[in-house]
Amino acid sequence: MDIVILVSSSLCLFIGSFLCVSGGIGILRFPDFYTRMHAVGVTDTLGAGMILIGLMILSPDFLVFTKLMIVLLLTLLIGPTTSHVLAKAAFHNGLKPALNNKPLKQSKTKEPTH
Amino acid sequence: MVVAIAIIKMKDLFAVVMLTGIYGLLSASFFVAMDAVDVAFTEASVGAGISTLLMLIVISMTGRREKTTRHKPFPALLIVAITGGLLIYGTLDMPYFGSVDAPSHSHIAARYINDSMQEVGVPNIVTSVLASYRAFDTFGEVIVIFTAGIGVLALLSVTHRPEDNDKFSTINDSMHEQHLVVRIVAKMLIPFILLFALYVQFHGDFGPGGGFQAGVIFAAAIILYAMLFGLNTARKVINQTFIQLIAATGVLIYASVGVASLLSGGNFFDYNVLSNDPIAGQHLGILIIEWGVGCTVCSVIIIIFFNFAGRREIQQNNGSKYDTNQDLQ
Amino acid sequence: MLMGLFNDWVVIMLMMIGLYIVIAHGNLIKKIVGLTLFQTSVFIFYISIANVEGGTAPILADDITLYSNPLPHVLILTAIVVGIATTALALSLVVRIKEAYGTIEEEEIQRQDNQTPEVKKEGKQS
Amino acid sequence: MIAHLPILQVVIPLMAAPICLLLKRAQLVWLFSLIVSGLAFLISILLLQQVIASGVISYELGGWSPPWGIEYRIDELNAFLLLIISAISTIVLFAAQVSIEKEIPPNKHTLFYVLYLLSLTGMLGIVATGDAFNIFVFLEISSLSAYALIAMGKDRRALWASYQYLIMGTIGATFMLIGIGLMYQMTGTLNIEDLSQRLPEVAQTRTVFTAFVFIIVGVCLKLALFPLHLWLPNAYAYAPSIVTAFFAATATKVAIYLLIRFTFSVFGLSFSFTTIPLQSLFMALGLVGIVIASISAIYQNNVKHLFAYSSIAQIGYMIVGFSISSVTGLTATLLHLFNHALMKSAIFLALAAVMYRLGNVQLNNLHGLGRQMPLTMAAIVIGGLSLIGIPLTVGFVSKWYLVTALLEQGWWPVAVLILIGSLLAIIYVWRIVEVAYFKAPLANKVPVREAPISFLAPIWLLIIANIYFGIDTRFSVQVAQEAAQTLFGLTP
Amino acid sequence: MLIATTLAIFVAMILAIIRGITGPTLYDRILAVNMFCTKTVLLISLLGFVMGRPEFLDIAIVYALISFISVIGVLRYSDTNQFKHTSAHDELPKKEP
Repeated sequence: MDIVILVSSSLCLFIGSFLCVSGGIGILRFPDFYTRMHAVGVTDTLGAGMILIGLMILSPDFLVFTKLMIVLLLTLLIGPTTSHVLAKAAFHNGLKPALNNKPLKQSKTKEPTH
Repeated sequence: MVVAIAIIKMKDLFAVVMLTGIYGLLSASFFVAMDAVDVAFTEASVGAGISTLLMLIVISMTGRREKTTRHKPFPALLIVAITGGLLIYGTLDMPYFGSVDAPSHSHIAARYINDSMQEVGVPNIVTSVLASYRAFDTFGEVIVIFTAGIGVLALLSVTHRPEDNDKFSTINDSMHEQHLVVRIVAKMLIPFILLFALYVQFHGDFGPGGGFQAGVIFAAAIILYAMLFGLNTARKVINQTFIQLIAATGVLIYASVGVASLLSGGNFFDYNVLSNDPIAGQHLGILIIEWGVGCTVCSVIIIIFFNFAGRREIQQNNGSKYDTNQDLQ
Repeated sequence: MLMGLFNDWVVIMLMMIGLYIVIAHGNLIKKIVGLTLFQTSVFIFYISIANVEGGTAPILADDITLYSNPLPHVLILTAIVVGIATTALALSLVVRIKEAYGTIEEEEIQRQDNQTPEVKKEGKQS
Repeated sequence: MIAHLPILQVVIPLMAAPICLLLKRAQLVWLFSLIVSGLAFLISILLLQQVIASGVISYELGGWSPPWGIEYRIDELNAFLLLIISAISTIVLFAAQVSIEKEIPPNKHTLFYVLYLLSLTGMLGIVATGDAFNIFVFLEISSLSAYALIAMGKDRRALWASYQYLIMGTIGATFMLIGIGLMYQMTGTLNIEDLSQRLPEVAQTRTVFTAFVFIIVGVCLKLALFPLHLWLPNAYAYAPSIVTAFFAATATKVAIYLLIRFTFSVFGLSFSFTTIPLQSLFMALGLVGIVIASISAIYQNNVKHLFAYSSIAQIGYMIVGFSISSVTGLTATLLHLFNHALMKSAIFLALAAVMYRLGNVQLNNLHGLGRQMPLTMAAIVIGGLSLIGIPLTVGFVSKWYLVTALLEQGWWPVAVLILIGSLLAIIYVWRIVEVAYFKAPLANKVPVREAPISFLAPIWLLIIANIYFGIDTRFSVQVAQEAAQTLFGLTP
Repeated sequence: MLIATTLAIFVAMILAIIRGITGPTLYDRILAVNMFCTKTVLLISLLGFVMGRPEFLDIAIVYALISFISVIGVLRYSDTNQFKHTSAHDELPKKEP
């Protein structure tokens, strides 16, 4: 039984950490905001979920389990929401996706405020 | 470290503030790694949450760009080098990091760790030191935050006229139409946050948490509400006079514990005399003062936020800053 | 010795960066950020005083004997509150300064003060 | 209840502050805070009597014995300071109601009193406590309320001054925090009494040296000692006049108290004055401060600025007395503390009256004011004479002691420099006298009336105290001497 | 495994910080901060397990909440400022079709 717990949690943790790192690489390497956002939004939610599930399997008592559950629910709820709001706000404020090798638009930060 | 250096270089204040948020989070993680859970709790909510938020509001009022003015780096560097050098000189004789037998651990802290269970009866030593051994410091802390609330009120408060409110609310509503998803999620979250704040309030004796943290979380829920549903809607829920009342009451609750112990024959903040059994007295005293702390902190943070955000709205609506100025004087 | 004090030195570097920002930068908000940085570094310094090798968080449990020192934690809790109080007050001052001067750059404010001190006075009087 | 006096001293104004917020009506709040401040004054008198009669009072907060809990520890020095602060606060509050009418918008009057009481609390707390970290907390209470009070000034430069003060003050407080942390690390305690016993063991370490330097620099930032004084003139000049009167008389005194407390009680005499060249350093800074600040005072056109610079110079005198490190020198410092509080609060209150009638205190607007507001201007002149150190005023007494102390040590040149400082004081006071009495009123100006009685009463109370304590020096000298002797570890 | 995961999260955090510092647009920075917050939540949960006292998950919950609130705050107070400028000329027409 112990070995099952250990293996399954390790597996979850491994997948989670892999996703997190790939998300990190994604945020660094992708060319524009929307693709970065994609990288982070997807991997973050799933990665966090996996890690938390891995921890849940390890959790010694019920209270810890519940708290992890709460954290998981929060991440599931909050992650996509923030991504949504962020993308929407970025789009509304005129940040264009970089399509077809066009140079990256950086108009937003340079926009004069009057 | 890297973050800190980057903060120096950045001209865009907005980015600086974001980095400050990251710095707060980082230092909070460090606190967790150093076993200071209560501190991490507070730093997370304050350093990463509230203070970042306040800075953002201010930046949105004052403009984002830092002028490339001529700095005067040389004297500054000199001063910094002297202080830093002195500090490093001072560290040379310090007990090494993490050493068990440092004098700081052996003298008075030992009693807190060994005897607080018998004397105060609360498992979280930080709470027992905070609320019982050094209750007066905590009282001072409450007064400090109260002072800050009053100070902000004195500096920023504006008298509201009803016709202004109508004008603002129309603008606000149009602004929030589009954030439908967030609003729904927030509606689900806010009750949970409030509940969680209460949990933190009462759980402070056994785990990390306590009045201050609970107050901040509670205030955060209300701030969230105010941000998403407009300031005036939030103002209708919590009115300014009422919140000032709560802030003052919180301080008075705290003080009244002291006075009660004074009247029942002990020294100020001597909880042992509050009940027949000293431990029960301690429990009662800590419970009540934590409530006092929670009330004051929560209401003061709400006061601060409302005043900042309210000031901002007026600025935006008036267009010209000189109008506001005359309004205030 | 190097390892034993290394942590302190990093913290000191952080403090000094904060202090440098406060002294050298002219933007008022940047100064406040520097101040926060400075204070937070001092908090880190205190917390690392409290650390005990092999100890855990100071919440009593049955099977643990070595705890880190709770007293600095208490002090820092208080100090954090003081810090946020100061920040809030400073920021509200900045807002008022922006309204009164129209800028938040130190040099411009000083220039404005030096340019028209007497005229301003007379204006107030009448 | 007598046993609880030390805590009541601080807690009564403290609790009064939120109650004030609840009371709302400005009139009522004023009356209430006046009563509270008077009560604090009464308590401080009782405390002083008790201390003189029976020695040091120690009060354990929360019933925990000192190194574990927080202790209030009142000796002669504390009691003396408590008396000064609460007395000045009460007298200044008398005039507050009328004065703030013109300087602060009416919807903020209540907040003003709340902040005032908080500031008073903070100062009393700093003085009364016997715990190093508690000092920091109360220091922040008093300074936060001070920033807010200063920023309430009418001129927009008040905001800028307050901001500068905030930055400097926070850096100072953080320095103190670092120092306290280092001390804690070396000794494991925060209680001042306990610290003084445990520090000698580790006195030779570099850490303690650093801790000492940081605390002293932190205090000096608050104190506005000469090279770190830049925030003070503006803060005093643009704050609401009543606030200036209160702070000029008390805030720097509290900082001096901290300096004395840390050097004498915590680190101990031998450490402070032998390990470090503190003596000559402070002596030099004090003297340079006296001369430069007095010269700057001469060139000021705003009378509040003028007296703010003069405050810096007076701080220089206190520091010189302190750096002599003999009983007489310290007595002189403490005496000057008391006397300077009396004269500066009188002068700034009088200036508040001028401000009330005139709307500003520019020097060239004071033309002929000696005839229009004779009582107020007379008060300023007597206060000024006291600053110079004319016999029969309090200023003379403290300078006399200071020069005596210097001569005891055989430091002639320093004494001469101090006399030069007095000569400079004559010049700047003369400028006011000249304008107020020997120049005709400006043609286009509306004649002003004498200040209302609510100003004149407290002003003249202070002036009479000025003269009384200048003639009958028994009380102040006795207390100061006893406090100094206690600090040097001699039994009186 | 726990420690390996912790390290992986550290790496991800560092990458996020780099993006936060270099990030050309404001939204990149917000994204980085958001990601950083999530990672901190995970890190703290993990640290609780690594150090053997998993009671401290409360902190992780607070972090999750605070991260949400601060992102909303950031958007609210960076956004609306620009909304007012853009909405006047080009925002409204865009919405109509």
